[in-house]
Amino acid sequence: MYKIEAVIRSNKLEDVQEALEAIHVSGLTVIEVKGMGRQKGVTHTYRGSQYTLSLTPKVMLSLVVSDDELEEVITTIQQTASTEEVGDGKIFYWKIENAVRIRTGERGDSALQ
Amino acid sequence: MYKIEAVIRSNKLEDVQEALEAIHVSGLTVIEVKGMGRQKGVTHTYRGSQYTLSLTPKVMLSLVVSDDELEEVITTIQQTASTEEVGDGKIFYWKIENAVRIRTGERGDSALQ
Amino acid sequence: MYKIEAVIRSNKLEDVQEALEAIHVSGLTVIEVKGMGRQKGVTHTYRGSQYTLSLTPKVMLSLVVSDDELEEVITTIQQTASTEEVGDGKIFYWKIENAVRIRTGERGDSALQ
Amino acid sequence: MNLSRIWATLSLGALSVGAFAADATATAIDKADTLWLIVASALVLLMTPGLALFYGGMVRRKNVLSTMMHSFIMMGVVSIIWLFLGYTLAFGKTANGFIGGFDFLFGSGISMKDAYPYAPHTVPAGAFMLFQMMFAIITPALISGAIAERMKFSGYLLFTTLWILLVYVPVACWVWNPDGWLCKKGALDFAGGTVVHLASGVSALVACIFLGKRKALNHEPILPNNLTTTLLGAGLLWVGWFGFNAGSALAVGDLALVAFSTTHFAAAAGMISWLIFEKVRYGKPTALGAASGLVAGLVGITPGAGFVGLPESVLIGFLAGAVCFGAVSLKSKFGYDDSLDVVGVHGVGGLLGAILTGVFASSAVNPVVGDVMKEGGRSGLILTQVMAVVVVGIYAAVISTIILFLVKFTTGIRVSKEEEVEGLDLALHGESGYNF
Amino acid sequence: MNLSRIWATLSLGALSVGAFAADATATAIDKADTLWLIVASALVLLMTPGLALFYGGMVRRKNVLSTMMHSFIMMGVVSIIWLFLGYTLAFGKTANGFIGGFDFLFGSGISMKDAYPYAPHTVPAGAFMLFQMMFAIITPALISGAIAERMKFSGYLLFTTLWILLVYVPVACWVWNPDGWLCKKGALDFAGGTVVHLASGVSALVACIFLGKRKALNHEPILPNNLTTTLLGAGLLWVGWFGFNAGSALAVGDLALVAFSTTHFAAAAGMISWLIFEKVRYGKPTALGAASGLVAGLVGITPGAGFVGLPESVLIGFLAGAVCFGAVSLKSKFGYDDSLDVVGVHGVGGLLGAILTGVFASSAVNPVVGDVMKEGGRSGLILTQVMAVVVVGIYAAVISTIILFLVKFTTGIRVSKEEEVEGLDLALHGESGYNF
Amino acid sequence: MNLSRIWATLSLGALSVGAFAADATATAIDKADTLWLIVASALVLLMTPGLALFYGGMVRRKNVLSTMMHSFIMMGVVSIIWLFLGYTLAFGKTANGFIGGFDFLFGSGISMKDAYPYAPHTVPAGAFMLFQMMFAIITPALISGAIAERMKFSGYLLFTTLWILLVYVPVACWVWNPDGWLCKKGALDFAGGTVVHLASGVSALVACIFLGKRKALNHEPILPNNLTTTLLGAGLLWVGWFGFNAGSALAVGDLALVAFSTTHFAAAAGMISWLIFEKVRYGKPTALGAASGLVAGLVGITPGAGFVGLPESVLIGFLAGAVCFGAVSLKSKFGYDDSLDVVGVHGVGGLLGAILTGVFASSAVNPVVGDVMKEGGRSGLILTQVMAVVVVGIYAAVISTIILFLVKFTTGIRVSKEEEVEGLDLALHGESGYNF
Ligand SMILES: Nc1ncnc2c1ncn2[C@@H]1O[C@H](COP(=O)(O)OP(=O)(O)O)[C@@H](O)[C@H]1O
Ligand SMILES: Nc1ncnc2c1ncn2[C@@H]1O[C@H](COP(=O)(O)OP(=O)(O)O)[C@@H](O)[C@H]1O
Ligand SMILES: Nc1ncnc2c1ncn2[C@@H]1O[C@H](COP(=O)(O)OP(=O)(O)O)[C@@H](O)[C@H]1O
Repeated sequence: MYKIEAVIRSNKLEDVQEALEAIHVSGLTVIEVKGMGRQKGVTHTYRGSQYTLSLTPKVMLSLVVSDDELEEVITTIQQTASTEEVGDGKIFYWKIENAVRIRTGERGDSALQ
Repeated sequence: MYKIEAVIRSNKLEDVQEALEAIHVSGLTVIEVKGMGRQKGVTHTYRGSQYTLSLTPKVMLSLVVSDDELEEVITTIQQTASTEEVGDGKIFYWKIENAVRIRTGERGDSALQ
Repeated sequence: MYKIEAVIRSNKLEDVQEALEAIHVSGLTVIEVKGMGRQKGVTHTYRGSQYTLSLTPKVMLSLVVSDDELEEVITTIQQTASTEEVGDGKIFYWKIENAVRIRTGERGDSALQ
Repeated sequence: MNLSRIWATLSLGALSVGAFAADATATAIDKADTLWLIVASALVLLMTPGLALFYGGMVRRKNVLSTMMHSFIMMGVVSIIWLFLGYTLAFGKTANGFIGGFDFLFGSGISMKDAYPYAPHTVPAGAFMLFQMMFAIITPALISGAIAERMKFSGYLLFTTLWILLVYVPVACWVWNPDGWLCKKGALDFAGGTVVHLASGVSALVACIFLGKRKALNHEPILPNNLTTTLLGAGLLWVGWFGFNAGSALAVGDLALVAFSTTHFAAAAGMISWLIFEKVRYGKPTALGAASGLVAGLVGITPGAGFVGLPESVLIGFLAGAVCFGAVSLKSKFGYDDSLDVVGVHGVGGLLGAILTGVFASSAVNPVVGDVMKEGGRSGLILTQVMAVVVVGIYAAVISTIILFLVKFTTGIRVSKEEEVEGLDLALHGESGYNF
Repeated sequence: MNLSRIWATLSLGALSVGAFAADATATAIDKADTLWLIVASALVLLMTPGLALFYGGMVRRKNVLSTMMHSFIMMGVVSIIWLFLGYTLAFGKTANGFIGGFDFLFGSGISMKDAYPYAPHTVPAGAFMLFQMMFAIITPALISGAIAERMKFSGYLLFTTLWILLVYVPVACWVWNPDGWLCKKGALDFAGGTVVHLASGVSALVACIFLGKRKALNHEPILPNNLTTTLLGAGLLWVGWFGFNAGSALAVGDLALVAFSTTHFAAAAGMISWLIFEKVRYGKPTALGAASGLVAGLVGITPGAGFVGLPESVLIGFLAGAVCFGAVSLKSKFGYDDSLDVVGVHGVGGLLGAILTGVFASSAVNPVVGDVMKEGGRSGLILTQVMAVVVVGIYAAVISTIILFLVKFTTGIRVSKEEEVEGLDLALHGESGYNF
Repeated sequence: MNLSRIWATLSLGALSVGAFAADATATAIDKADTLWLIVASALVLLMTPGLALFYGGMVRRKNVLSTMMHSFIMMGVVSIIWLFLGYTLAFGKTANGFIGGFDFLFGSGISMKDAYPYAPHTVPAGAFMLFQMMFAIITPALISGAIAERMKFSGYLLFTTLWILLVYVPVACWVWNPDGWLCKKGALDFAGGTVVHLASGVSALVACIFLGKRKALNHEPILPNNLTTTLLGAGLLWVGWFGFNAGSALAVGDLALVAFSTTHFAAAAGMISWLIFEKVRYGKPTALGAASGLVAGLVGITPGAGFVGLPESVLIGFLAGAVCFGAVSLKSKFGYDDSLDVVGVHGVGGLLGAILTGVFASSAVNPVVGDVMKEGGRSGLILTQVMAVVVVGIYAAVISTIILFLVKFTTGIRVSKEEEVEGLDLALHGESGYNF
């Protein structure tokens, strides 16, 4: 079982969601975040001054998948979210110990379905 | 040392917090998230149209516990947060390497107390 | 490759960001969270009543670094974010499997640069 | 309250002071007075969106729209009821002093050129009807604060429709119809301390007890979603209240100016007093306290706005701020869940104001006061004020209870537990206030 | 529309009714009337920030400021154009009835003491110029709702500048200049159903088709960022509309009162009607529906505000709410992207209102109606109304199209795809509405 | 400024033009004028909540309520001070022209029927007192923008209380009391360029230097929390300013219309000018720029509103927009932390407006200008204007400094570092603006 955390552009969320649904990913959690990276920030004009905010709004997807789904999910996210411009974001993933479905208490891969 | 991430219903937050305090969980971080899963989304009416938003507001608890607390914490969350309706959420957990208390710099289980 | 999650005081964000840039951390994701711990919450007055909210606004930094950066990054965050008052927050870290740069699809340490 | 006398005094008084246009005879229409009533009507209408904001900012995010709807929808529903039925029942010729006749049924017979036939006004009847309508709109909206965050929208519509016809309209007839029985008793109520604030405050108490507490109360913190909205609402209420109170003089002149001034100073004093008590009691003066205090001051001065002097208005405002603060603080002791403190502010403030009007009303300010004190003197006046308050209070409480039962067994009155948890905005209206 | 006749009637009528000051001769300046126009001008100006809020709340968070700017900037740009050029072209002496002369060029010759020279007003010409200016400000701002979330700011400035001079000013001349050709035909338009709402609604249709759809449409949910803002805007629009419609009587008197009343009742009925149809069609009455319905009612009554009776105004408001609700619901069928439903509300509402004015106008309410029906009777009046609507509609459509082409090939008209995705606030104005 | 002369001219002038009611003798109360002052007072009061929103939107989220409280609390505190003490010290009979006597102490002797005794007004003294009070309320609130986000609430209360009594009231006496020494010198200030904007702007400069910079300045971005609130505030300020400037004519007539018009056109031009310079300098015209520019235009026209022609008002507005934009942009060069640019907008705008009034005032617009130029001509007038500005500026600066020291050593003046970091809303008021 793997946890995937993907930071993507906010406006790619709909596309990625659709692409994931197409490969039958059943669950997903979305977090609004701000990212700093190579992409340069947005400039705000405020009366006499201009501020460049180093942090850009992004969306983080957090999802847990079974071992055999991992590669497909990562590739799907990567390909759908890419615009080939700086600031597309990153995907991180790692093995986790287990998942529990709160409703039923069941654990393991079946908790994900 | 384990990291637990639990996605629960927003309105269960108070109850879960209380239940965790009752078993002496000393720290906890809460994140507002939106979740997609089996639960069907909310329908918004907007003049001539209706949109069903696939994402439902949820709350994610992120907490790190020592190895021996793990099971009790998971059970507590699962039982308190369950309504037995679709959309109750999931708990994920995995082993982590270490924790540091910023105030003092101390590491290990004692950083959690 | 390590994932670091640091919960810090909101008003320390700028300082920590600068300190991390100074040691050439190239990327970083920031999440607004609320934390419960030893620090006592804020009291809100609302007409005839007073509520003490157990949750205090905090900022969570989420960043992935290569193995050899780990210690320097942790020390930097810990030292910059510390005020030596209760409520400074925690740093958690764990080994992760891999990182993918969405723009290019490349993986491994080079995806982080 | 004895508006007929006030009006007579006003127009006659104008002759004697000589400061104002001397060509006004008792029933001649005056353009400046007419314009004032037009403008005042617009100002009073503005109070309803103001109230929507005032209340809307105080509820939780998930209920902000449903709360604002409670006020906005009154601008629709009550207006139509008023035109077709309410106005005639309140201000039509009344034989018994309890309910008006049908002379203005469906809006017929309301002249846009000539004055209201049963009182010596200097404004066209149409202007009077409009001005009175704005009061009828905001009064049930005031009640909505008590039942916010848990009442069914259909139930609210049924409740307010019946309430306007069975509570507001009769009480307005008693007090403001020149032949109303309370009007003839010589009770003083310049701009609606009894009709508007007391009636709504008492009904609010009954309604929130009937509905029961919000599930979240005493369980999770219930914090206002947007206090900037509440402050804006309070600002609009203050400005609109000039129309409410000074407009109730129904003419441009010294009484309008007195009412404008007393309104202003009572609001100012109410704000300061609430903040002082809050600072002493809880350690910090709050923005919501400032907003609440100014509204308390405005409520408190409403019945006496055209009867008391300026220094007295400061005192009334100050007392209203203090007493309403106390009432609101004691709420939890009594155990009812009056979401936005309609009882503590409008009920208690209206009651206090009506009685203080008896205490401070001065014939130097308004000759009518001399008239009503001719028989019983000061203590007689105070007794009359108490009597009016008690009668209206009991009537409003009884009828509201009956209506609430009726609503309960027809449309239903309270949302389901799930709807309450989800929030009324999504559950009842399919929207959320903010999509940030 | 035949304001010259209305005005004549008004001032003469005032003599006959006797209810109002009898010393008014046809062209004497009246202080109460002047004051009413001052106050009404302030009220109409308030509508533009009201519109900014109404529209601003409905777009997505990232476009809230750019949308509000569309309204605010008109208070700057149109005011200056109006003073220097627009007013004279609309209300200067016109030989042919199509465009005014240069007698008031650069604001010269507009007296602050004497009346507008070409009509028997009782207010100084300066007051008339100001009041008319407030209409000119809000009209192009209405259009902005159709092109929200994707138009270049420079393109918008060029478009509105040309539109005011080439569409609004000529149409205002035809309809409101006492020698305008449509004015002489005897078409009725009390406060701008044709000039304001129809002209802007039709131009909005053309503009949103010309611009094309927003990228996000039918792809991701487009939800209003802040409906409390929209409700506040609707509340301010309602209050300001009293100035718009009742102010159009240009005097304090029965017509102002009629217009005030019909405006109010139509808004009330429009709100209720929209909510009923929404409830039936989608299951839930929404807060946005309440706001939209009341605006529809206000739009619908605008042309007839001073010509119809009170019960008729309820009917007009009800029909406007229903028909505009229908029009908005059908929008997706036609496939144009009118972001905030300017076509469905202002275009359709203005059209409907103009025709219903023909149907319900009554000489009992306003003697002018008798005059215009002398020749062709009721059906003749309705035909005239249809004719006016068709002519203005076609003219606005044609000229708007030409202007849009011109804008496209000079400043450019639509933001880039990246700017649309980023949001116009940051892309065009370097700001974001909220930094919470 | 020479209001006594203006008033005389007004009422006499009315006789000569003949356009207005000819039965007005110098001291007869006029109902339309009285009504205008009532309405104008309500409009000016509306500016204070408007300012609360304008300022409140610009600070960071954590200080929104404390900033709004700075304005709201003035509606309480200043009102009471004004009634009991301020009014008599400003407008009581003055022997020396520096400070008024005690004839109106505790509100006594202010008639609601007869005019202010020392000037030929056509409105009751009570109306004049109320109208003047609204100016006294907003003036210290203007200062609060400079010290936002770091001043103690208790310190603010003490500061403003002393400031009203020691700065505002004397300056108002000099300039607006018919026997004030500056009034007699013949300086022109129609609606408060010197008394309101310059005095508050200079005091704001002193106060923000005294307080020191916000910790966050130059360290982290300080972005406005809600610009839709700021825009709404700017809209309300525009509308309210009609009452402020046109109300200062104290009568319905040509001067009120001139002031209404010049106010409007200056606001329009100020908005456009600020946006042009912003576009040129920073590449993007902003919504905050539009709001700031319109306020700059309003400030700039205030002293000259009833003295200059319409085209001149456009020029004044344009210059005010440009110069204030420049002043605000240069702020960082001077190193003081004027949080919301009170100095750059009100100080500089008030100064500029006062001098431009000297340059553009025209006896064709207002005969008073002929009077004051009789001796020294145009250059004499300009010198008088400069003198008035310098005297008031120095006086305000000196007394404000003394008050600030006093505050520092009693209540304390600045919040602790922790409170500043936490935000003043929670630290001082125990609330947060938004709980979304
Ligand atoms: N090392 C990292 N740890 C966590 N998040 C990162 C890291 N590097 C980048 N990010 C996230 O990814 C986003 C995009 O990164 P950026 O360097 O701007 O573009 P790209 O990935 O295309 O090179 C950042 O805004 C940040 O949220
Ligand atoms: N695989 C997953 N990875 C991450 N989060 C998930 C996953 N599956 C579900 N979730 C989260 O759990 C929430 C509840 O899941 P859902 O399938 O609706 O109900 P249930 O868990 O009761 O079957 C979702 O809204 C989502 O936030
Ligand atoms: N076990 C934990 N798991 C997750 N987050 C924690 C944990 N303990 C503390 N935190 C986070 O760290 C913050 C600071 O912790 P607190 O106990 O108040 O202070 P300190 O770390 O200085 O002792 C909390 O508000 C919470 O967000």
